[in-house]
Amino acid sequence: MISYMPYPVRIDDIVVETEDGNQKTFKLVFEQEAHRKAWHHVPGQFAMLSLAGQGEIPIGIASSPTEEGHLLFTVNRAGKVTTALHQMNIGDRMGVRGPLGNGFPVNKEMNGKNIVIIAGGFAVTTLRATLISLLARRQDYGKITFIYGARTPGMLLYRDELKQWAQREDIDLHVTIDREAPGWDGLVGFVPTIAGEVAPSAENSVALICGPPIMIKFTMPPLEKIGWTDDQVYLSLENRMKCGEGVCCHCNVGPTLVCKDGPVFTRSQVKQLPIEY
Amino acid sequence: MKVFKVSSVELDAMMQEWSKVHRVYAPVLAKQPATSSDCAPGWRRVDGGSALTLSTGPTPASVKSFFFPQPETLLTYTLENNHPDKGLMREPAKSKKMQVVVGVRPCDARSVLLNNLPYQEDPFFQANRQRTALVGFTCEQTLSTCFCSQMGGSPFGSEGLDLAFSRTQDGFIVEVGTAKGEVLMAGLDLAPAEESEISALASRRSTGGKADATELDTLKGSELGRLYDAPMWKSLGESCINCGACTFICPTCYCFDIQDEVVRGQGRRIRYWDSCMFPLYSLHTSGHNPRGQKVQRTRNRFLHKLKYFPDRFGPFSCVGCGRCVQDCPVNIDIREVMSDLLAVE
Amino acid sequence: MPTINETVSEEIRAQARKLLEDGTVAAVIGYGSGSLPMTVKPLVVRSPEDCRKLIWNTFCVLNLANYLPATLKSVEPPRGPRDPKPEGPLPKVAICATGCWSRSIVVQIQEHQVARDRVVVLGVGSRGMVSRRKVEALFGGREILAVEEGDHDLIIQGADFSETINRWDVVRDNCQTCTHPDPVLVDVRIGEPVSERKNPNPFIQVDALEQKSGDGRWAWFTEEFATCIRCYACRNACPLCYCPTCFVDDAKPQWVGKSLDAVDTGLFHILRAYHCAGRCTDCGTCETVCPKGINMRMLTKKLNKDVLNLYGIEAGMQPDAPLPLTTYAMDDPQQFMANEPGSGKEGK
Amino acid sequence: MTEQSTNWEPKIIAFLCNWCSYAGADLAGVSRFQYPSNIRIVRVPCSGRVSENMIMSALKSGADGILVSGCHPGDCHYISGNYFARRRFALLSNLLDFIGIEPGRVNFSWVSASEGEQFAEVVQSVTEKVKALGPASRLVKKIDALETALQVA
Repeated sequence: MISYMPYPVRIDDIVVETEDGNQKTFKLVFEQEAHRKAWHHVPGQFAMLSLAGQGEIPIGIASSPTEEGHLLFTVNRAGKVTTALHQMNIGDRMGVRGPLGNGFPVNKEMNGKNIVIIAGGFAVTTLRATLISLLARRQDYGKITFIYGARTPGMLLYRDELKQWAQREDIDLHVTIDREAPGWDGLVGFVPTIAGEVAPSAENSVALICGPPIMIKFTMPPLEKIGWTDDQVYLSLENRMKCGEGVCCHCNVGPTLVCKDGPVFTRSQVKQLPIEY
Repeated sequence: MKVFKVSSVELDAMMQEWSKVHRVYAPVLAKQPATSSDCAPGWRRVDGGSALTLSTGPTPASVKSFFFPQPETLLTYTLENNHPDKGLMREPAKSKKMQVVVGVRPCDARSVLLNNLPYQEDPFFQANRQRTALVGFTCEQTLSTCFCSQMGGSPFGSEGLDLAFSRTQDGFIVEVGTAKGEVLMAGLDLAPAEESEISALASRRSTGGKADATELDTLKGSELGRLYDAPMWKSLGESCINCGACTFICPTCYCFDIQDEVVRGQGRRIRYWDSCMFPLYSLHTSGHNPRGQKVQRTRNRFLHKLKYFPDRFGPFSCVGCGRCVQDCPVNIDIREVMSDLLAVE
Repeated sequence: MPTINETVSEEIRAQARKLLEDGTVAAVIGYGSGSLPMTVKPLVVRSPEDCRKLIWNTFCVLNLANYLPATLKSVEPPRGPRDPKPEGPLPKVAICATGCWSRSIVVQIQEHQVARDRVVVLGVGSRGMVSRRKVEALFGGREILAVEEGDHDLIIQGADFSETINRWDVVRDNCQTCTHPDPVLVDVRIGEPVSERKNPNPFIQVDALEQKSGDGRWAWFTEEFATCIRCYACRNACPLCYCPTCFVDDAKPQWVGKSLDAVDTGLFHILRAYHCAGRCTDCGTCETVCPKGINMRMLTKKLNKDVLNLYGIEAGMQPDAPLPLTTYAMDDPQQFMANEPGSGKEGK
Repeated sequence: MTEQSTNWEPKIIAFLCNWCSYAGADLAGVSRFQYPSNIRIVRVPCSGRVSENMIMSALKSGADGILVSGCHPGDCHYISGNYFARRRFALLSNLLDFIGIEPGRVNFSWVSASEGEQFAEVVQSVTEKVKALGPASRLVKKIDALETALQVA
């Protein structure tokens, strides 16, 4: 049986991620030990954040399963629930229902492969979770390339971690911003351009791409040019959701339910669907 | 299966008996006056004295609301300041009291089985199913808008019914279909039906059967893209006004929305009927709407019933009750939509 | 001899074909035949060949003005949100309109939803449209399989009966009390004009309810709206309801709850009606399309009565005048004020 | 309404325009004019800003009475806001009466910035009216009632 009851959690920490203040990362800890033990997720899954009196919203899980004891969610202030969430304080009670969806195949198709992670803007959250997971079992994967772009340096998420990853030899990290900015000495240029330049050969590789539709659209041609096929590319869709359990029908794209069959699909799966996402 | 003989008088007495121990409901034929709110619109509580009257064709309101109440409280909580449980969700106690819905038609009984497919794992739907007994009446007459046999049902079908009454020359025969049906029949002193009556019903079933369902079944094999891109949707979407009348009167439309309601510090999370006909149904917070156009929403409803649902679960999500055909404000007729779809090259 | 509506149908088809053939309009909004007795399908015709599908009969109950803004948009050349407006005049659309529908078009023009110079009104004088619900009520549970329409009678046929009934008896309430059955905008006249009706009292149903006590009216209100299923057919069928986001869909703040709670349902109907104040032409579409037969028209009719009594305005009758709630007079009545009379400040 | 407890005090939501009635309320306070403490003031820029949605929302949320007050006709800070409001309120007031909301639940008044005493009088009279009517029940949303109805036994 599915349950609509969220696990009660407390906000343990709040980090303002971006310079405009619209992105905050919430660190949540379970109120009850049994719930903490019951929780198992894979990177790429999402959960319903539940605020009593406001409602529920589906948000990608930004923490890796290897970061035990707490959950991280990076939330953009946009609608009714997220606005209320942004006004909450450390110590406040809320709820988490999940984990929901399928997630990236970190222990399946991705095993033993070279991994290319391409992220644009706020969509980096579940890819952060993925990268941390991969690093925890670094020896199981080949080369790891992480490409991440944002509009300005101030709009990059997880800046401290980006610095740490940059130091590591075993990650090929490329962080880019759209236009030259004062104080920025890193890459400048759109994600598709950078991806075309630094992506490894398609052989024995898997790519995970999350970002605005326009970025995904322009990232594919340079990859295809060097031999990538649609089966190697994993995307994460999003649609309005209510139950997250495949019952309420809100997130359907043709016969597919994003919440249950997804949110992670290969690009060839996505191509079979009507454009209703 | 046990089959008994029941006269009209005995039927009334049976309802009386049931209403002493259970909640018994019957359809309202005319516009319903405001009654107690413990009952869905279109149904009334039977508490002795009132005889059952049925019209030809489906009941005015479907049985959907007994299984999928509008609204259903999923969770409750308090938001009172300084309350130790502030914001802590609680599940409301689910009622176990048996409710008996009398006067159900075979189409609606089948709709419960269809809705059960997506709701297999839903605790609320299943709890309601557990405690609801359906007492149905097969249709000796149908309306011109009825098309249950095209959808794989039958006017004489007993599928999904706990007790199925069928008219005979001098009353009814009743088939006891389930354990819940047994419970309702327990303690009643009824004569078994005669062999001739049982075989008469069987022969009606075999002649008025599911023969014409085969043609429509070819839709299930059709390639999605072909149906999706059919030119027919444009004119259909143009005349549709995107109200939710069809979805809300439909026994097999089962979408819901979830929302929090707070009144003076007391809150509840409810689910209530939603319709894919509404723009809000698919609207993203960013403002992007994957089905922002009327035609996309109209198409989604029909393809969900005739393609997406069968792809997932097998049968069509339509029982052919014809309510939408009768009540659509702009006369969008699903039978015409189906024949147009079959003609799509 | 053809009936009046057969002649009208013929004229609509001929005029629609002519307008489409000579390129005056890009589309014609009318009615096609329905799949059940006493039903019709709203139809947008875009080619002269399809004009044969157009019909006119006594069951044309949905206000076609509802389709006008969207159809006008659909005939414009496609362009992106940032593309400049195309040069030259945009294509026109023809629409069949009776008295109340043409008044709705006037309101749409007043509210800048529709450009007058892009609309060709095929004006049809209304002889009153029949309520399917009233006919069905006359026949109890017996199914009606065919209805034949004469000028003054309807022949109702079922599996085992055939009866002739008087047409006017089953005409919708709003048509029976209508005072302006002839269109106020006419570009192409269809059929004969229908003269203004001198009804003794167009607000007879409202008056009757007003006679009841406050408790009686509240009882009426709660009973009438108890069967509402919140399908919003009344809203969506209304040519005046074109807001991109309806107040019921607002989330921040949420004015009205969305489930079947009597208070929320009541608020929806009060506010919906109120939003039509001074704009409603009593076309009766809301009541007609309601799958539960709720008489929400009573609320708009009450508002129409007040607007007429207080401000002397009937919606859609004066294309050049402002709408009643977008204007004011210095000496508007204000007896409803708490400190009136007594404060003595108003007259200054 | 005999059963109501004698210490029941109504809650009245007052939408006061910033330029006249709110200032009038202020003056009433400064000038020590006594008026009942039943009102909860919502300051709005103009009586024309008060929409039917706000009034109905307040009723739904359990307000026993509503008072909307703005500048006297001719004195609107925005020239004509209160004239438009007057038409809308006239229609709303009639419509609410029509569906059986007790007259006196929803009240409208004009109070200028210099009318502290009049403000106190208006609040006094509105409070008395609402007290006479008793607690609001019509169009007041109740969750508990619904809950019991649905949680059948």
